[in-house]
Amino acid sequence: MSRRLLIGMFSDEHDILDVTKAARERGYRIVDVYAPYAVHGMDKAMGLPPSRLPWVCFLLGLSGAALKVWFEYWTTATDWPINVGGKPWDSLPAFVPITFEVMVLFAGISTVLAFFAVSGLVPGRSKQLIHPRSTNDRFALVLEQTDAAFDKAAARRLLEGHNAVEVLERVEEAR
Amino acid sequence: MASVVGANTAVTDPTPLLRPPLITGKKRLSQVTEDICSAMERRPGLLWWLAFLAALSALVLGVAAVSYQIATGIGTWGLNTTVGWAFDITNFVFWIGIGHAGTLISAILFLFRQRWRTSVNRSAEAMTLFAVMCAGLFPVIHMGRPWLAYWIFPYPNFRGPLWINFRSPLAWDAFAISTYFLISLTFWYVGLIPDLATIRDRAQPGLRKRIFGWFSLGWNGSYRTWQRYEVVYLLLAGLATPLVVSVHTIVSWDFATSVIPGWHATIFPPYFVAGAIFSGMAMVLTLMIIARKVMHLEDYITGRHIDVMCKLVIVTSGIVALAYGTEFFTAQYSGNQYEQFVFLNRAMGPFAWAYWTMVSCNVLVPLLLWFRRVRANIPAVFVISILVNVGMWFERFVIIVTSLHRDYLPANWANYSPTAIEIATLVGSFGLFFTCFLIFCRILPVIAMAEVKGVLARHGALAAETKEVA
Amino acid sequence: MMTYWKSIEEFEGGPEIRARAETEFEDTPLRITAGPDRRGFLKAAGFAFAGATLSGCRQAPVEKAIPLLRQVEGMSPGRPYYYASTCSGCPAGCGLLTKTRDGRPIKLEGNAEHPLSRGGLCAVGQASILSLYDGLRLKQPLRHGKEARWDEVDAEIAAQFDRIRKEKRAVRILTATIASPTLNAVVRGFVQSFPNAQHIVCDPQSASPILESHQLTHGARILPRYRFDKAEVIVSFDADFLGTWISPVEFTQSYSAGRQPDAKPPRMSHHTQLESRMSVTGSKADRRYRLSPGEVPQVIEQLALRVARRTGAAADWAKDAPVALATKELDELAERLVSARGRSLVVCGLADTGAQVLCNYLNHLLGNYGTTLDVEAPSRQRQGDDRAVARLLEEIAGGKVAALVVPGVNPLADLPGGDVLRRVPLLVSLSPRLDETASVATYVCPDSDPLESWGDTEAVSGIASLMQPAVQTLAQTRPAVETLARWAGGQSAAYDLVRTTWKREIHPRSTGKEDFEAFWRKSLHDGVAAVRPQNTAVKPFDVKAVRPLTPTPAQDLTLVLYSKPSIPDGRHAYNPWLQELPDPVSKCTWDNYACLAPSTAERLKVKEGDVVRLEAGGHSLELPALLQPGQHEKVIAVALGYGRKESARFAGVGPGWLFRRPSLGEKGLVGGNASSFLRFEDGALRYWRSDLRLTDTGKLHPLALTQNHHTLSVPKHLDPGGGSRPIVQETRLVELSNVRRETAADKSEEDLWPRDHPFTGHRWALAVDLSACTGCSACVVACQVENNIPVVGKDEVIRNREMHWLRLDRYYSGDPTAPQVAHQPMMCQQCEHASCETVCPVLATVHSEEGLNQQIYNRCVGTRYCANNCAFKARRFNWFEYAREDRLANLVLNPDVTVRSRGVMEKCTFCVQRIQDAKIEAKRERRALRDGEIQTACQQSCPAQAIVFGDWNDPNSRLSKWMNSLRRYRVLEEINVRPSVGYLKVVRQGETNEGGSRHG
Amino acid sequence: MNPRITFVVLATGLLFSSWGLVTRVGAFRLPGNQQGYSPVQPIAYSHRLHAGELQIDCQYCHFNASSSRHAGIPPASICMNCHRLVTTSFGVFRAEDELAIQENRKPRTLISAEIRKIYDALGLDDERKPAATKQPAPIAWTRVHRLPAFVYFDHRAHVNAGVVCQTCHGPVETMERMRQFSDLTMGWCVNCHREVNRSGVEGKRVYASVDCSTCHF
Repeated sequence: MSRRLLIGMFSDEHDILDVTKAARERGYRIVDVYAPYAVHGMDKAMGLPPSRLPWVCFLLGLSGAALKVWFEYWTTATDWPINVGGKPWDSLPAFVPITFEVMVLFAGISTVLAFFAVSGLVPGRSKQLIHPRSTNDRFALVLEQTDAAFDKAAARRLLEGHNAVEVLERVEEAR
Repeated sequence: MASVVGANTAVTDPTPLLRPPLITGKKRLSQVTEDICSAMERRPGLLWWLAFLAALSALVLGVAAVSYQIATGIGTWGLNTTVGWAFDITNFVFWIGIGHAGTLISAILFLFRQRWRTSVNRSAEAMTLFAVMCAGLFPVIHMGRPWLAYWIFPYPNFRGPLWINFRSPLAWDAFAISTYFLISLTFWYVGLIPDLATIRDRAQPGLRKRIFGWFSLGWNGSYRTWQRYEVVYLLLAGLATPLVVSVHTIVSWDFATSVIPGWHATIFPPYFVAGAIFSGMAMVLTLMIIARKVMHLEDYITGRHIDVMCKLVIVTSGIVALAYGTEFFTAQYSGNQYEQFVFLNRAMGPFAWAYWTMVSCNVLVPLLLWFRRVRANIPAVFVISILVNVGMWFERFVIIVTSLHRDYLPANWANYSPTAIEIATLVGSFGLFFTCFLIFCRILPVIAMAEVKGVLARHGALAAETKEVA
Repeated sequence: MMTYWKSIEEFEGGPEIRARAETEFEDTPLRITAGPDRRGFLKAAGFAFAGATLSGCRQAPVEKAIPLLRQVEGMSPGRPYYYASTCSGCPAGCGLLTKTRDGRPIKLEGNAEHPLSRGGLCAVGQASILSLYDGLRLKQPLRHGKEARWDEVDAEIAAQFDRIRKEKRAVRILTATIASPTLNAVVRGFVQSFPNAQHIVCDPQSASPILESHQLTHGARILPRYRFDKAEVIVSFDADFLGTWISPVEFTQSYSAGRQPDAKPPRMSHHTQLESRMSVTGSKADRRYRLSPGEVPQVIEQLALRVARRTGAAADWAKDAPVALATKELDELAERLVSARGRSLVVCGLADTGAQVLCNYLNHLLGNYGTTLDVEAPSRQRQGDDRAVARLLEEIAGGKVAALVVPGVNPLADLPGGDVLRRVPLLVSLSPRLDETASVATYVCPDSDPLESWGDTEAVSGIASLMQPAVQTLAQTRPAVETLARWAGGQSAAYDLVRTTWKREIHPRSTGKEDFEAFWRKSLHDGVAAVRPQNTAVKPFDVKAVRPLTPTPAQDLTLVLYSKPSIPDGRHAYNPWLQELPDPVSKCTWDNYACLAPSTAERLKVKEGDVVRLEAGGHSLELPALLQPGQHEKVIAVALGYGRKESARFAGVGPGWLFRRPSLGEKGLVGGNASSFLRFEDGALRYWRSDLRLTDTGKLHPLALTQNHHTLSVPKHLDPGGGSRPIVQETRLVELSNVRRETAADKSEEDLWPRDHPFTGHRWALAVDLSACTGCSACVVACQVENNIPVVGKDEVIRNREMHWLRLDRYYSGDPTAPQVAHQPMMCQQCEHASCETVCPVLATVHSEEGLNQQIYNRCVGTRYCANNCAFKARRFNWFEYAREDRLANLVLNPDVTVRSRGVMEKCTFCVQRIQDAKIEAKRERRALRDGEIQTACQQSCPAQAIVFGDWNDPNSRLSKWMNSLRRYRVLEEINVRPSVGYLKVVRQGETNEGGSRHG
Repeated sequence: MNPRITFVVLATGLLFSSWGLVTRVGAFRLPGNQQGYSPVQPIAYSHRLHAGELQIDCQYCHFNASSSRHAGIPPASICMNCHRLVTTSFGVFRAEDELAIQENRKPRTLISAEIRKIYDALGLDDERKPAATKQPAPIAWTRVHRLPAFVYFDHRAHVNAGVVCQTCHGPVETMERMRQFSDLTMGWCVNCHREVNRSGVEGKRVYASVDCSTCHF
């Protein structure tokens, strides 16, 4: 199945914010917004739900820390207990620094990997650009022409009313 | 309130800004891309080549020294039974300290929403990476048998299995440094992805485009991705902030957990963290002042940036000075003759010259920055920043060498003087650092374009005017 | 643990054993032909590196294992065997046990059953094993410096001797003191085979004036045996009897026996030392006065006068005169001596017959002959006759000597004017090495090493001991007894010669009733036999010999030539262990130097390391200056035995790298030879002279000192409290009885941690009696031999990288011109809460269940963190690959101890290899370990018996008793690392409690 | 190429290789581990024959094992205790006997090529008398069991504790040619020490320390 898209190109973040807000209020289905930088407030404008990545970060960090504490205790006191400087077997205070480091490592790396996974960011992958300048200085609002009821002219008016630099129409082939 | 210093454009600001703009010059978004990318796309200038050649020769010298040392033995350094560490660990702590400022700028200032960081965070992060590389080198090459360095990681083995000593601060170091490097690298790379995409999209088809294409992971500016990106960036900043504190705390524990007078001190963690930021800020200043000149980025790294960083230098210098005084006071107040002696010996013993170099560079010289005129004088700031780095190197040297060279038993007392091999290794680490940094300047955007663009829209000189249709 | 071994005779026995011995080292069981075993350690290290990447190619090189061809009954490969023998490092004749493993001697230990040394063995004795494996030892005879065969050389020499006999020309044989009955008999036979021959005895450290003075006072040329154990008051004039004088191990042992502060009641001899320089003996003295050699005779005279008055003897032979020692001090000294009549001892080391006669007179007045001086069974440890030596040199200069045979001495380097030896038409040296004399000799007929040959000695009349070989001769050398016997017309092997002598001379004096065979076997087993002393014709004291002395005018500077305990004479100059052994007092290695008192140096504007030119009597010598606290202001002291040809070999010692500095001086030798400053005067070899001129050359020569800082108190401007550090603690004899009983056992050790590591089995610990320790450094070399510790060379010592696991810290305290000295053996303290262990990331140093701080070399990656965090700096790091590929010298390596490779940390392990061996052996014999069964190498060698090792968990062990001593403390107790080494406080004699229990 | 196909191919490859790694991890050897090493020896000596069939006690030849750290390779003179008489295998011996009876003569002494090597080493002639022309030379065996120079293994401790030879050396009595049975890694040593502390040796309680200095000094 293919999708028919209506794309409005903008050159200013205020315009794209406004137009996105307006498009959502009018019930257009917003496929995506493309921007050269993270425009503040756009998630609200698009109505995106908050990301769940912090959970990944928290849980993996926690499990990393737990794993490390267990490992340190196991190696030092259980697997091969060795008297080091007369220190007690469970030298818990001494285990804290590495536990912390491993927690940060687990949390950080796993969050980024999760981010790559959910966003489909893979080395060498080339995604279609919405516009050659969309990573430079152009903002794009992509609306889906949902059905026959879609009033293309109205939509175009909306986009142009917000200083669209350009309005494009594109058919996206089924994947 | 900071004033505009060193700006090359008179500002006519239509919107009543509370603060002067962060980016001077009337930049549009495309111009940002153009300014930053073109610096990379042009052929390098004579100045760059000269700097690169100098850095590369230093690196070659260092590689030669390290190769000779590994082939022949640690005896090629000036160390001895009494002074078991000197240049090696001094360099290690010094470079780690340098690295910390990068993380401070990119992560901590991000959390504090300090938007001025956008112009400098990319290169500060790069600085962190290269400094951590230099730092990580020293614990490895300082070993008697560096080819067995991997033994300090616990891995399954056929020895029983025999694990490692998790109580050793050196084992903590190994974990701290590798975590720090990996997290810094990740943080830096995640920040780079949008810019890599921008360059990819500018580049002509060819190898360059393919390489940037590979590394940009198919970034296309989708806002759904941007949203997650923002979250990830915030999380990483949140993780990196305690990390940077923990890393230097752990480094300070190398000394603080020991029994050697002059090392055995509870003040070390905050003292070291402050010192790290102090030296790192000075290094950022040094690098920024060079980079803005060489890469013509005066509009992005403005006088205001320099001013702000100078103030940070003043604050951290004050903390460090307080630590020096506290150390001295506690030692004399302690009634412990070994402690008392170590500090008097620092100030009046054979290494007094190093101690007073440290005090002058770290406490006295930064006092000049209290004067606005000094802060506005770029060459003066440059010189001060270098002096602070010298002073901070000597701080580590003083802590390590003066504590060791005269400890408990007078029969053990010894002196230390470096050999040419050690000096060449130090020079080599600077060579490695600057070689990496200069290459970075040429192949990657030194300024985070996506972030600057974001700031530009609200805080740029043209904030109002950009509404014009291009 | 010790097995005395008797079947060494089998080496002399059947042909098949001989055949085996030809390939001595090829036959060693489990020897590896692919390369030296211990040296494989480095390869293993390298292999681990390569292995990390090349785990695919894993076939190690093929090793061969070559067993013995024939089984030797009772001999197991891999087991150590101990052969009783006698040390030949000097004529003192201490008892030895030669430890051999798989056919090679690897260590010399003191023989505890020897009545003179009682288990002690000095540094020189310990180190002399290296002589056997010296690659530069002559391998065959030389004719005019070119290699020759024995049969040729023998034939030619015999022919020349025959001609000399016919022509009745003069033959002289110049030897060092010969305490050996066999060698004496052989030399006698040699001399008798000529119509005109003489045997002349020459000692580099001569005691000729003592012998001569006894000729005058007792009518016999004897050296009394000094009994320091029986003396309660000891007065020593310039005699370094704990360091180098006559028989240091015996004297240290007996001195120590007379100073037992823990005995009930405490025994503590009072020792006054009057000397010009700071000697080891002076460092132990209760009272020490500085006298220049010129001042000594007058002081003895005045002391004798005072003692004579107090004992009611005639006192009119001399007048009272002011001397260098204050009247009050003299009176006090006289009083102290008189109060201990018959229990005192006056010794004098000065080469001055007049002074020696007065010294004899003092001992006579005090009734010491027969109690503390034994002339019935006198010492034979010094027999040199300086008068005869001087005459010989004149004869040679006059061209009257046709042939000179020199076994065991090096007159060219040791004697003033020794150069005339070049004029002897037939000069035959029996030196095992190419020393100065050997290199100008017509023939060199190298003597075998003592470990390769049979021999004997009777160091003190009545104490005869045997030397037995532990190995076949490694090269074509021949024992001197055999060589001399052959030239006198005999053909006997050394073994037969020794046996014959013992049958003829020793066995008849035996007190037992056993036949010779049993006596021989027992003596061979024990190494020593007590027999009746030879008759000595001692007459009663002849008072007529006592004459007043003519005062010598005061001089500005006096040159004193002395011997160092580490290199007592030039014979040991080849020995790298001794060259690198720090002098017990100056802590200097690899050099001799001009010792100056600090005030003299200031006056002459000389700093340490400045090269000064010493000129006297037309000779000059350039040496670096060393500032020696406690030295007389007008004395410059220089050690003899340096600047020897044999030290040229050390050009390559130590690691070779870019910035290395040489171990040798400008002339390519270690130090400078000062023997040309010696002179014969009044029939004695004078070790001092007053016509010295000293000039600064402006050159610098860095000295390799192992200890740079001298005192326990830190520089004044750096220590506002002015306190000194309680590292060496002292107590006074009077305090010992007053102290409230409080021992370590009473103090409960508070602990924040759970008691996770109780020592339930053994708990090894060591205790050191600082009061007994003299600083002689025997333990340092013993440790070095036992634990395969490398020699690093002068440059590395300058860089403060000496490798000795056990070092002797020397501290001065009090008045800098006349300081008190304390010696502190410092080794790994095996702390219970070891700060080194906590910081090692790879678990290369951890604690054992028996309280040992283990160091695992193969696990060490070399971060040096442990050494930095060691409060005692007892750890040593392999900065370079110190071990060298020297296949011969490496045969001395202890196969039970790993040779450490570059980049790893090492340290004292309490000789854990001995602990393990004893434990396994006890298990094998199904018994418990006995206290004292395990002796660490340092403990074994200590002549003062200042070190005790044992089980702290055993309340009855000797160690536990020491640990419970009132004097016991632990160094740096306040940092709570809980060392397992306890020190017993230095006990000072003292009327007042000056300075308290700490160093002032 | 279609990225999905690439992914499938890569994932399958990864799966296979990790499976291989997991299953073959037992076969993985560190450098220096010579388990199974069985070099050709200068004399084709058979432990199977001597220790297995003839049931000669191990310590008859390796008599040092209980008294020294090295078990030792027996000197050639030990071989001669039997081989002074036993000059060849039993079969050859008997065949010659039978032939001699048939031919009505005294049996000749037949010497096997391998046993002659012992005589050669000792410099003996076929009558086992010293031969003037022969120079005695010890037999250079190829060493099978090797430990690094920093490891101190003591046979005394183990033999006297009752550990049978086969525990470490394996079924030597079945080996025609000597083979390294165990891997001789540190883990192997340590695990045995731990094991015997729990279970004892031959029903006897023992204590085998796992302190570093038990083996390293």
